[in-house]
Amino acid sequence: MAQLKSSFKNMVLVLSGIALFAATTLASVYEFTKAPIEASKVAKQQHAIKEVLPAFDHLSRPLKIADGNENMVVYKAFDATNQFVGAAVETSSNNGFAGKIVIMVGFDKSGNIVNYSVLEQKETPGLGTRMVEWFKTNKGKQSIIGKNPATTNLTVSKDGGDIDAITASTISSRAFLFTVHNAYKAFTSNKNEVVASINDSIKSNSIQ
Amino acid sequence: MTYILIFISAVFVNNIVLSQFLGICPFLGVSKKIDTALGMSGAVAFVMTIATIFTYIIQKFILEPLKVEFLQTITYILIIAALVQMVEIILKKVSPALYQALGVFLPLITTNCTILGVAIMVIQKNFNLVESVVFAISTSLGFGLALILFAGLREQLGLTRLPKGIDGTPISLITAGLLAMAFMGFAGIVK
Amino acid sequence: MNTIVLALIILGLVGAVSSIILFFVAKKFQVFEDVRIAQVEEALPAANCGGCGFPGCHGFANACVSAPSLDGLLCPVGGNQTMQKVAAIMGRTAVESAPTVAVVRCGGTCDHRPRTSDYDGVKHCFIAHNLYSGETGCSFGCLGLGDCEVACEFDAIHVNPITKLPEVDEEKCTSCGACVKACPKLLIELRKKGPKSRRIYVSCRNEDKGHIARKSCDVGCIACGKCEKVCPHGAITISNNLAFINDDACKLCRKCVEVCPTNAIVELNFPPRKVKEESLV
Amino acid sequence: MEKLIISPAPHIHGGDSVKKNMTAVLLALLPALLVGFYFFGLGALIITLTSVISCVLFEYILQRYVLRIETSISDGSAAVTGLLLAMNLPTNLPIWIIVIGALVAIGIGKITYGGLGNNPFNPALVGRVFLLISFPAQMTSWPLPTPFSSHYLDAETGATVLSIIKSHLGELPSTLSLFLGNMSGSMGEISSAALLLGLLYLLLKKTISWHIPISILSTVFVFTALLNYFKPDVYASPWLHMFSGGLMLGAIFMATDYVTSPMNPRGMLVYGFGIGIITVVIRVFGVYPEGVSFAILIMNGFTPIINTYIKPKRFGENIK
Amino acid sequence: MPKNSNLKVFLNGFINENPTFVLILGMCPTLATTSSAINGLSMGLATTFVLFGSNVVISMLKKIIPDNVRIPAYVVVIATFVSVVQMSMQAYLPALYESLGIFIPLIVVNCIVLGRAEAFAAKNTVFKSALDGLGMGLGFSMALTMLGSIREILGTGKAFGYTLFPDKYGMLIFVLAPGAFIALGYLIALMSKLKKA
Amino acid sequence: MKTFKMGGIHPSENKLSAGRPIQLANIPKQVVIPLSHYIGNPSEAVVKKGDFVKVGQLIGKANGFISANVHASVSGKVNKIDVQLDASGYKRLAVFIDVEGDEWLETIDRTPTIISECLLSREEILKKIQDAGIVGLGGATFPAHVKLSPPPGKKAEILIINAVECESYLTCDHQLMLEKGEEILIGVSILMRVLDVKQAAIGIENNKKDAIAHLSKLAEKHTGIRIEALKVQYPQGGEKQLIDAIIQRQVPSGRIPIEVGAVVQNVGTTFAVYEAVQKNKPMIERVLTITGKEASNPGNYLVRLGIYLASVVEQAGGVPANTGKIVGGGPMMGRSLMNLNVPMAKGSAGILFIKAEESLRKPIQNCIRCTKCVRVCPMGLEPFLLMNQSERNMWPEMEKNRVMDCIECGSCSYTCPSNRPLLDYIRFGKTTVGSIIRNRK
Amino acid sequence: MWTLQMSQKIEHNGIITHIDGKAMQVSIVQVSACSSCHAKGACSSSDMDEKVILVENNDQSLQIGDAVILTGESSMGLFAVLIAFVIPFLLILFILLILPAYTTNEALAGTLALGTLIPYYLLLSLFKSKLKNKLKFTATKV
Ligand SMILES: Cc1cc2nc3c(=O)[nH]c(=O)nc-3n(C[C@H](O)[C@H](O)[C@H](O)COP(=O)(O)O)c2cc1C
Ligand SMILES: Cc1cc2nc3c(=O)[nH]c(=O)nc-3n(C[C@H](O)[C@H](O)[C@H](O)COP(=O)(O)O)c2cc1C
Ligand SMILES: Cc1cc2nc3c(=O)[nH]c(=O)nc-3n(C[C@H](O)[C@H](O)[C@H](O)COP(=O)(O)O)c2cc1C
Ligand SMILES: Cc1cc2nc3c(=O)[nH]c(=O)nc-3n(C[C@H](O)[C@H](O)[C@H](O)CO)c2cc1C
Ligand code: SF4
Ligand code: SF4
Ligand code: SF4
Ligand code: SF4
Ligand code: FES
Repeated sequence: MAQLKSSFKNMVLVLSGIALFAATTLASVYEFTKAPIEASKVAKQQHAIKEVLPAFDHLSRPLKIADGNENMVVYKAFDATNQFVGAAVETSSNNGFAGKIVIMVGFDKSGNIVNYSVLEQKETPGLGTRMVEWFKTNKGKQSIIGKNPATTNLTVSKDGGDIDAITASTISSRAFLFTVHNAYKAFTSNKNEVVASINDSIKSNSIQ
Repeated sequence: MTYILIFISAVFVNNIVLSQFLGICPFLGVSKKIDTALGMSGAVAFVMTIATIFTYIIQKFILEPLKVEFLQTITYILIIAALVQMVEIILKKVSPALYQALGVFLPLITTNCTILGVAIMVIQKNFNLVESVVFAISTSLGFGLALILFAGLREQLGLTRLPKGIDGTPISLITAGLLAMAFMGFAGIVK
Repeated sequence: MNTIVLALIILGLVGAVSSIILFFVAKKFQVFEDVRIAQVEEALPAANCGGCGFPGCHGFANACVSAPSLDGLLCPVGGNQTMQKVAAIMGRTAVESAPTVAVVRCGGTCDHRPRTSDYDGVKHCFIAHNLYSGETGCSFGCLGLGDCEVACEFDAIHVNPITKLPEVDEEKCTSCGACVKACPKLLIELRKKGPKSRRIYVSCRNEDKGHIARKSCDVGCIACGKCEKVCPHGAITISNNLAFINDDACKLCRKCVEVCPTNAIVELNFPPRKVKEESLV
Repeated sequence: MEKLIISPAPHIHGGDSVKKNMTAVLLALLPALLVGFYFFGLGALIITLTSVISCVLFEYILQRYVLRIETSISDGSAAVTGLLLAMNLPTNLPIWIIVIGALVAIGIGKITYGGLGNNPFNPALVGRVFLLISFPAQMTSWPLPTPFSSHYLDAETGATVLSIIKSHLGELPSTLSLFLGNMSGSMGEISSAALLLGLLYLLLKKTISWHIPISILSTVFVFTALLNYFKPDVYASPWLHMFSGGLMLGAIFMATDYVTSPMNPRGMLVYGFGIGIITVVIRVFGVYPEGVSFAILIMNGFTPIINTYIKPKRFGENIK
Repeated sequence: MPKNSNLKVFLNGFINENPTFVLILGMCPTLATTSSAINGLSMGLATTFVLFGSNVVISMLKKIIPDNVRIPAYVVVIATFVSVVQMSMQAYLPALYESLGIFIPLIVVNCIVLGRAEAFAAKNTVFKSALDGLGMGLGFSMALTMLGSIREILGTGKAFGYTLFPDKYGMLIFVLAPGAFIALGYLIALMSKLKKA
Repeated sequence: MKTFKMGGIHPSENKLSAGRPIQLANIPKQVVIPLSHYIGNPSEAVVKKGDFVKVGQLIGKANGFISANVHASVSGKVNKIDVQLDASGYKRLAVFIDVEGDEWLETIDRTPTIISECLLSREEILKKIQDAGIVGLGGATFPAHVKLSPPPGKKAEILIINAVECESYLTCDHQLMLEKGEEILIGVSILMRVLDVKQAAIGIENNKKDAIAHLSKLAEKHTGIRIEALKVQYPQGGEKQLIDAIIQRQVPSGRIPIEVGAVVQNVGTTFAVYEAVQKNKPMIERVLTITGKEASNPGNYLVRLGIYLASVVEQAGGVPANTGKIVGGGPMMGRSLMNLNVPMAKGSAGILFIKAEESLRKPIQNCIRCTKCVRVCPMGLEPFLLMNQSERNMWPEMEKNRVMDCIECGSCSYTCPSNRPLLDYIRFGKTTVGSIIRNRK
Repeated sequence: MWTLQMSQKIEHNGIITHIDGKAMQVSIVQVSACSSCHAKGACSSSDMDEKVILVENNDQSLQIGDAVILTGESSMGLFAVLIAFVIPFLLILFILLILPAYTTNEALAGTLALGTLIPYYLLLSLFKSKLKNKLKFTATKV
């Protein structure tokens, strides 16, 4: 079979044909992967919430707070008896070494830090990125787990605080701790606010 | 102010070639003469800007409302390819002399990954239209800066005797590496 | 399913539109792109040496295709073989041109041509040539500083450190002529390679009168005229005190070689001579 | 006199040599080196020796065994690179890091490009910045100046003046002690007085011309003075900027490196201006407290362009 | 290349015409995605998939595509495969998808893909094109993995995440942009030397 | 003190023969008078084998615009007209004369009386200069009458006498000024008359204080002539540099001095003009310095043209044992000689013996881009770049970088710490670019 | 105050395809960035395009098929880039920067900005002959 000639008809037909074929393929793949993509997006956040909070049964609807430039989201957690067990706060900072840092911090009901999870950061690999683990690691004065920002000075020791900065990443550390501090502020100022209607809350067991 | 920050960021801090790794092929390929490098960055700036506007409109007013963002890659690439051709036709119609002069002066403008990359990046970064355009311009200026510096370095290296084996692509890459290292000094000027 | 329909519509449109654009592009930009150019270029050695007189192999291919005949077009690197291929592509015949090779017309090795001064400048024939006549008494002879060696893209000519004369590697020489242009003393000539690479030439360019030439070099041409007389084919002429053998007329009989009193005539690649050949006749 | 020597004119030579120039630089660095030894003691000695020896050794090994060309260690340029590298390092740096720095400086920065004269970037700075980026922790802990200290790795550390300015924490030393060099910092950068002495020597010996150092220093001075004038509480005084960090060392010894700086006075002024501006920008707006090294490397990148577009003043240029 | 045996076609991409070390193609993803061995490998495999798929489809379609729409038609095919990869990764390997970032969609403009389509698939049988795509892709993956490992080891002391030496001895620069250029520069020099030897 | 504005070097002066009175060189049995000089067309022989010639008789007639007459410097019989190797080993036509007695043309005034009066018209003077075959003795041997006839539309404003002698070792001009000061000043007035200028400046480097003092005193009697003491700096004697130093004007690229209103002549030339115009004596002899660190008897000699240099050197004590190189001229611009069997020519200013250990160049190293060559270049060029481009045959680039402006002073090569043969390559490039430019026209 | 180095020449090799009195057509091959690259066979970006350039014929000895070098001032190339790309691009930018004051509709703004190209190029086409005089190449035989 010889090569098709480059006539107008041929060109339009073939290219459109291929495009249509591509469209079909793509749309099918899209349909097929749509659900998993959504799921993985949701899972990431839910996973983070679950990780940073003490055991809970269900969550309140996300509470969005705008504090200056920082957007914060508070998720309150309740046990099966609708008792407040703590809250997860998603918050961010622009003071990182290379860009935005987004973290999720979980507090128990008295304000102690249960855990944190770094959702987004662009710090230097090997330096700033170590924040993902650093402030959880129980070594020297570096962990913030179990500390209460009300009683602990959550700044780096270089600035007179109680926490060891990541080696050679004071900038990232400062930004991180500052963000934790913000989260705590959001936590305290919203702690006593009455729970949004419980009907809206998300059941913890609905989260995989 | 945002525009200035976008500008500084794209030109110096996150230079498209030296820290984003896009457009390496022309960076290694067209950087032999300073003048051509200069002309090339002008041409790229233009193509990149109109391509960005086009794709931006398509994205925001067709793909997103219709929820077919998954067609992004394929539509962008087709649009960009067609656009480059259009520009050529128009120029040829408008002024053959101009078109000829460009032909003698510049290498063909091909769709390299920078143009597609920028079109995708402005969507990822959630820029609005003006910011996108500023970003596209700054990126192309950053590209031009890298290209021109590199053209200069290569002209100079051409007057020395390099060790065997390292000449050609290796030395270009190593030099680019050192240039990138120097540009790391701008880190943090803009977040 | 909605998505599929949308996708179909959008991509269909984009596809149709770009093909229409491309169609017009193709039409407007239609230039006579002779496919043979690419084919010819493929057949060329891609040395891009410019030896053919065109800017690079592409230029040559273009010229081959657009020229009315292949006469006068020769890729010196690829030689006749390549030209046959090109001709085949073009459906024409290439004129066979006799292969040539570079020869250096100076035999003044260190032994034959005593040095009378020491050059201590840049190792560059042209520069030395502009400064003075050279380290030896012969102002026509090779300077031995290797401009030809530098000019050769094919690693085919090298100055022998012992004789201080360049030697051509016949296998590698493509007869591109770069060395011919490079030599300030005009010593290099592209000569017919000859059957079985056999060549005879006067390896000297000294135009001094005989006695002067003799003083500066043992193997220089002294224009005694013996070779001119002995040559049965009239291939040798003497002008400006120097003999020259025309390679079109020379039949490689080697008579001149024997009579030359200074051994200035060189024969290459001949089998060893039988002693006293003529006495048998 | 049998055979005369023939060569093109000129027939005499001024007797200057690469070695003489390099020796002059080494001599000019001596005062600053001594101040370094005084304030940092053992550590200074160790890093100097390590750096110089490994630079020279690497140059020898790479030229001899890898490239198989004639070695050029006798011209002294590798020693200059080694010494300048050492002067750019904190004195509590472990030996293995210094050796890596020397390898990068000589290997990547110089020999890859064919050795002395061909490298587009300042080798010592390539080494230094490579280390800074690779080992930021070790490269940013500065021993406190302690006369004749016998500490090396375990030296007590403190912040440099520039990081104090940057983080607004801690007490700033007096300008005089800054000038003399009583502060934390890299081994050779602390004493502006000693470095200026070196400058004087180099200028007198005509090893370098004034254009580069003076244009850098004045640019930095003018810009920091302007900033300081408008916002004195935010931006430090120009004197502080002049006498702290690697500015003097950079302006006098590193930016003036022949190989990587422009080839004529006008170009040198532009180059110096560029270094000055970039230094201030990085110091004031960037994350690094110090920007001289980066500024010099960046302008090294601009040098070929400067050379292409800015030509020396030609004879007869002023006349139509 | 008419008489090449199939094996030769396949191996071509590894050594003789290795896209990275010899052809010097697709430098952008090569530099950008090799901050670790695993990233390099993943990018390589993603590219291999696209290369393989597009080579096969294009060699199937080669006769019916008119010359003038050759390039756009190839691009559509390639873009389709790229989008497929993109969506699948997003769905099933979200972490990896994020770390490879923009370079997944940019496979479209990777010179190797279009280059092989033009230079090989458009002229050869489906089977040969499949082998070529696979070989080229794996050659590319090999190179990326090599570069990734080198950068990861030098930069952090790890290889594929396994610690070889404490990361305080790692030279951070190799994980960053300058290190990418420098490592690749020396690697290419070394490879061409080895190839000659 | 006045000097030129950019670049320059100061090699050690080594004026070993300073103050040595000018001696007459012995006349050997045969002299060989070349019919050509470095510049211009060879002249045409007007005598033939067997002719008897007197001192001062025309033997070669100027042939073309830039060409000069040649006269017999001795009396005797023309032996042959044949080629003779010149200093660079290439052949030139020369007249071989077997010396017989010392019989001068009657028209030549050989008395020592100084004639200061000159009432000839401009044209008459020019004719005399042209007939006498006077060429510039400053090195370029450019025919003087050509230089003294400005092209139409151009007018000289000042005559500058080049008495700088900035080359190390050479002292011939210096000694000439001490011994023939008055004659030189008269020569200057004659030249001023020719050029119709009101002022003349004699530029002398400050290391010749005695000459400055001597001429200053004599100049008081001459209106319009001033002596300018100049800083000791090479190449102060370069025409463009000298003009810059004395009248602060810079001759633009590719132009000649007359375009800024100046005409420059060497002192020796001036003296020759005096002799030609006032004494009817053609150019048949000049002063030659024989010198060198190990020369047994450095000195200044008045040598007739065509005498083999070997014979003068013999008279001056022979070639020192430890000689590696013999330079004809000064150490910066002179040519190295293959041997001394070269006839004295109008352009020869000195013979310099260089010790064997100073003769060889040192090994070439990489350019360390120290900018020293740029700093010393009196023309504001970039020698390092020109050399690199010349090595790579980058002719168009060299042209743009003004290689044609190079005056070949050698300051760059002298200075380079890496011993780079800058001037060798620049000269190569200049030759090539020059011929490209010529072909273009 | 600074002397810019004399601008360099641009040169391009071409072949004469047509001669018509004083006018002649030279065809050049314009290649992409990767033109002379050894990998061009494998690389798509090594696109080639043949273009025809009209040149004034001042050299009688030139014939069809001759290889020539087209030369022009480099500044000419930069000027062409300026006219063809840089100015319209600044125009777009300018429109985009002022439009938000009147409309918040990005689609409109974008389309308008791109739309300004139409009058610009129309205007440009009016200057066709002017440009033609300014952008001239000379052909010399190699
Ligand atoms: C290549 C490189 C990357 C860096 N990345 C980070 C980072 O991600 N986070 C950070 O806080 N500092 C980073 N730094 C900054 C330095 O480590 C800096 O010296 C330190 O953060 C400042 O600490 P100091 O306040 O103790 O002086 C980086 C430095 C370099 C050289
Ligand atoms: C570098 C250089 C140095 C020169 N030095 C002298 C000098 O010392 N004395 C001199 O008379 N001419 C010198 N000249 C020659 C002058 O430029 C000029 O040719 C001469 O003065 C003109 O006079 P003339 O025509 O009488 O020779 C020198 C030329 C050059 C290029
Ligand atoms: C995208 C790309 C473009 C290139 N463009 C060129 C080019 O324009 N000219 C060129 O000589 N080499 C180009 N190269 C190839 C390399 O620089 C190559 O190493 C160089 O040509 C020397 O190759 P060789 O030593 O194998 O001949 C390019 C490489 C790539 C990846
Ligand atoms: C004035 C002067 C300054 C120098 N500065 C440096 C320097 O900053 N860094 C360096 O590695 N070498 C320096 N050198 C040494 C030498 O030039 C350097 O090793 C070359 O860059 C190597 O090609 C200097 C030399 C001189 C004469
Ligand atoms: S340069 Fe001379 S020796 Fe070399 S290939 Fe060409 S003709 Fe032969
Ligand atoms: S043949 Fe000519 S170019 Fe070659 S070395 Fe001899 S003189 Fe030089
Ligand atoms: S020889 Fe030429 S380039 Fe060198 S210093 Fe003299 S004028 Fe300048
Ligand atoms: S003087 Fe020598 S080393 Fe210095 S720049 Fe000039 S050529 Fe280079
Ligand atoms: S430009 Fe070729 S891969 Fe990026």
